[in-house]
Amino acid sequence: MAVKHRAREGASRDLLYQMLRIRRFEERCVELYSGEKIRGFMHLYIGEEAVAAGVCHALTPDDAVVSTYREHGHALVRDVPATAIMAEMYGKAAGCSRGRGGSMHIFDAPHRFYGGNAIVGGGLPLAVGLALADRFQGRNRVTACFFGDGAVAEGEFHECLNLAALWRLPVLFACENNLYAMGTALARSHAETDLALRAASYDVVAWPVDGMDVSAVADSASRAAESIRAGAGPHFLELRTYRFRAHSMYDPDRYRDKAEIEQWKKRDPINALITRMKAAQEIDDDGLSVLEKEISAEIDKAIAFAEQAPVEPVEDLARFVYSDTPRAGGTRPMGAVEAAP
Amino acid sequence: MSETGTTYREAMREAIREAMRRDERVFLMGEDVGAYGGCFAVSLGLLEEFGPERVRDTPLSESAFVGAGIGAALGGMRPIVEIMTVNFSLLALDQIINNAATLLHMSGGQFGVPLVIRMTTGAGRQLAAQHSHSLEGWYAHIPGLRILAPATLEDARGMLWPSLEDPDPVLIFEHGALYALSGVPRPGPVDITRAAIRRSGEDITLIAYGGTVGKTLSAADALAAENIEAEVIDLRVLRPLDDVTIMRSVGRTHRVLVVDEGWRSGSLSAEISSRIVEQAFYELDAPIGRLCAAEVPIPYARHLEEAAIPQVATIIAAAREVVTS
Amino acid sequence: MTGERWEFLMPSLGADMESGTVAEWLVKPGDRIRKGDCIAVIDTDKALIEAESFHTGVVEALLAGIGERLPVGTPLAVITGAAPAAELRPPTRGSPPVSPGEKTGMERRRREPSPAGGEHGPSWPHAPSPVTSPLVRHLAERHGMDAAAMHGTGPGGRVTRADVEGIEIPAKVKASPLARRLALELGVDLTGVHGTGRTGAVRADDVREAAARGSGTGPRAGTEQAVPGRAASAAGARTVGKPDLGRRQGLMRQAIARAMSRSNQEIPHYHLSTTVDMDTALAWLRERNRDLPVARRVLPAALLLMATARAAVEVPQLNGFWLDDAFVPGDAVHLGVAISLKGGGLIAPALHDAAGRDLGDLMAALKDLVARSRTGRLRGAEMTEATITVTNLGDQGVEEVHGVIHPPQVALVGFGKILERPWAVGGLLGVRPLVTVTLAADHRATDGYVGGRFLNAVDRLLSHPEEL
Amino acid sequence: MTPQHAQELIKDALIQVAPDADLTALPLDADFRDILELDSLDFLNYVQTLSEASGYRIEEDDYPAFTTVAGGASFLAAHAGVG
Repeated sequence: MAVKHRAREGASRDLLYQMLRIRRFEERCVELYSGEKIRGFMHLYIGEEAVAAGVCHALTPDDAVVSTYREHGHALVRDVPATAIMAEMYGKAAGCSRGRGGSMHIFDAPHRFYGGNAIVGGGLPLAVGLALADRFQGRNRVTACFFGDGAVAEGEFHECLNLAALWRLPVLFACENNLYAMGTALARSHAETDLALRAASYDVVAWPVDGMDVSAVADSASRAAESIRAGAGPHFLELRTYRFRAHSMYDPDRYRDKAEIEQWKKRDPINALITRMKAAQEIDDDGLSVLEKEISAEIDKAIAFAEQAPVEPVEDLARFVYSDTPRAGGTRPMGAVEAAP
Repeated sequence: MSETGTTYREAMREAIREAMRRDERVFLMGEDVGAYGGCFAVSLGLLEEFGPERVRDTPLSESAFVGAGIGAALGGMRPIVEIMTVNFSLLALDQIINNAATLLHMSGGQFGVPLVIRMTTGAGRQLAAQHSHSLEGWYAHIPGLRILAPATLEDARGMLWPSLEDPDPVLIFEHGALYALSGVPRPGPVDITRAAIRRSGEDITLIAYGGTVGKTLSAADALAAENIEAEVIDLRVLRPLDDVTIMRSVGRTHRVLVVDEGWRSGSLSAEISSRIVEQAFYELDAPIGRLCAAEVPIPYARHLEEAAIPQVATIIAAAREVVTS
Repeated sequence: MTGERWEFLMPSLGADMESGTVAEWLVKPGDRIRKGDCIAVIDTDKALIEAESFHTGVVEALLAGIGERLPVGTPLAVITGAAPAAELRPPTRGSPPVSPGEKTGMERRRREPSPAGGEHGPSWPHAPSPVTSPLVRHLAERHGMDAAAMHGTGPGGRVTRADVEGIEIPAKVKASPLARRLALELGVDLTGVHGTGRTGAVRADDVREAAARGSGTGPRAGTEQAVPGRAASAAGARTVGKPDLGRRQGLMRQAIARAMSRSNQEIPHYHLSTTVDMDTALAWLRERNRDLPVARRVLPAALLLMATARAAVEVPQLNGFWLDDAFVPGDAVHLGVAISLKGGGLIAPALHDAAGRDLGDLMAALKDLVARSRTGRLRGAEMTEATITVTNLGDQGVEEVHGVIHPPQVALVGFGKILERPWAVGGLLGVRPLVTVTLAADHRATDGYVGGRFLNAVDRLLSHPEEL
Repeated sequence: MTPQHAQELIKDALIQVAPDADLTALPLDADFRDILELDSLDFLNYVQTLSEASGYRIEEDDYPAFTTVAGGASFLAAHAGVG
């Protein structure tokens, strides 16, 4: 779908389309959560849409994405079907993770989407390993790894940046710096708040980007991806953004000043792009309404799908703890050496 | 491997070498596995044979390189990750438990993790509290992992390949005191599913694994001199436990002693005892005995360390007590 | 855009939220609101959270007052279709002007039972101790005792039936599990066996030795708490206020007590059990009952009786009597049906020729037998002619019955409660209705192989209910 | 049928199977099978009596509603004809 739009309307329209999809999808999620259709932890991306839309704009279908628990946006832009995502949030068997993951654990093998990881920083080593596998197998692909400013405080971040840089692995580290690790402001947990500078200390090419400007994000991500594909090793983008909603549905948002939120909302990446496109006469109200309708129909379809989808039978509770494929018996005689296949 | 015999260390090395020759997706990664030749010299010479890409030295970043092993497995490789010792694996617990053990399930069956992690475990070498843990029982608590404890030359040689063929993560715990074990391994297939009966007897079942198997066999020989014929089970696979072999043996002997170098509280020995009570209660003719490590951090001084972990003499005494109780 | 009407419901703001309180209204009736505007502050106990509207429109009414604790999903306000966007103005903050009339509406809603039940629900006049079963509570009342004040000997200090009835549980012989099992199988009385364990515990070899010497004081079942035996002690106590029936029951108890004592002394019991998947049987029964008049509905209990009767035809060695050191087979399957009497006591009259009846007939006979048992109108032959007895304690919640054989019969079949349990079918774990079937049989007449065949037959018959 | 009427029918039916019970002390929303010590045969008799008295055929699938006085009364009020 993304590709279709790009071909038809050009990059701006596609970026707008993707950001609006995320926004509208999540707005409906809030409603569904309030109505108890969706449960568990649910973290919304509203306000940060430019990051997912812009970074993924630079990726090809062969590239991999490793994400966090705030991953609806990444999954949608990477073309994981909205039906499968919604069904997953409903806990249904038709969900992309068969109802075992929920909002925080969207996985999708066909689109090389290696999951929402609910451990802060937990996805970074996976991205390094995926890139290592690509290196071993001679494939020129990028692994994009999303994580927040909170992850930069984790030891795994530092271990992984060093390892990726040491081995010159094709990883795009996309740090979504929304200024708060849950409720802890960046300056309250980091002595050095210039995150790009800290990444650069590992000999990783790194720079900060205005994460509220989708064109700037797309542009930086494209440059980074191109450089990674050319063999320049890992890159780090500090995408300075802001979430308009609370950390999760449980969060009373006591730690942020309302005025600060309002200030950031004036920089809403979707409004900003619409204003720019209207000025350039790339879109008008009718065009917008067409987009909105298309998106609304997609979400309606996803919800209808999730509503009617069957649940996983309890009989299958214990499936997928171990693989269903039969275990090899290991019956080859010791020391029998054969040529590698 | 020489014609006349081999060591546990050489058997393990041979297994890695064979796997790497057989399957180009296999590579070895860990701290000092390359230039140094492995902390316990298991990978000595492999760097020269396979080169630095496939015998890959890592920084001291357990979480990153264990996680990278998981990622590489997701990406189609068959990594062997060596963690120098079990104590260092604690720095990678997040990756092992939150990722390796859960990804298949969380992804609804989409992403298996065909990864092998090897590490040294156990006490007995005067390495003091931080290098003498037996934490394999902890890992055996985690659904999604397969936990192996090779105690013999055959298993050291034969368990790696089926582990690499396993579509799910396998942790192999090599007891540090076993590396110098030598002898001529018996040929034959090796599975990673069943416990093995290393000695038959009808008076008591002694259950052991890893570093305590040899001691337990010695104890069984001594007990035979007292007319107590002990059956010795080598668990081999700590998760999933082979209940069938255990219960059958208990059905024959009606008495059990579990020997475990881990601490008693909340241990693998506790799990085994519970299962026997659940599944073979009416076979029991005596309370189940357990011989575990003393509940202290393992001390350095030789006599203290010896007193802290199961020894041949204490196994004999504990078995005698079960038989006469 | 007019005409649409939405209810603004108490939102769920976290998986553990079941109810909330409106802490503050941010709008008042007549306010125009946009989708996404916050219209109320909800106190979730954990935090105050602003709740937003999912619709654009006008606030028609506020239904909930400040401080009202309401379950998730309760309507809090009514919003009607939106006016043109140009007319929208932001909501004003301030206290909600809830009129008395609206409050009345609120209170009416509150009186409806809340989904969680609980605090406002009516309470049982004798507030029970939470760990006491209703049965025990009632027994205690009859005995004039306060169960809540008693010291319980059950798990977790629970007051058990035995505590109320003052039954003494026999002191236990210290013996290993294997020794206990062997004693049962070999008919050795553990109380007479010298234990060689370090603390004097009887071990398997001690039992074998005792059996070889024949020094056991006589066969004795290891099931001291067999159900009929316990019920016997309850009999007298539970006949208060009914002297006639009570006297009759008292006599009946004496008879049963004699029979049970004799059984325990004479019969070397062996016990077998199996678990039967009742899924097919219950589904079949449900279908069958759907087409029948209510009066002819068949209970699962009747199906269990039928399966037992047919199994007894297949394995006749269990259907009959042990007389003068020999087994005498029954002329037909006269099923002794253990029936608990209202007010206490237990009786096991015969349901004649159970195997020769069809299911509907058997159900009718069962109803008749139970009714007559409970009104004391049994016939003499029914009291003596049972060839095998069935005790079904499922209705009392018992999961497994280890009964004592009614001599001179040689077998007693027990059914527990049909419970939903995890059960593997075709390699997959499912939840199925399961029943535990037990067999207590006389080792003089048969051995475990015969008993096993019998239980297998019961299992098979229950799997093919249409053939019953 | 009004809930009050239905409740009377239910109590009449209960008295048939538990003649000694003091129904005035019976909580309306508690499972009376435990309190009155009714077995499955008693319950079937109760259902039979109630079906006949109310003119509404109570199905086995409906049984859960009929384990409490209040549940049975509201069920009958909703399903049984005017009586």
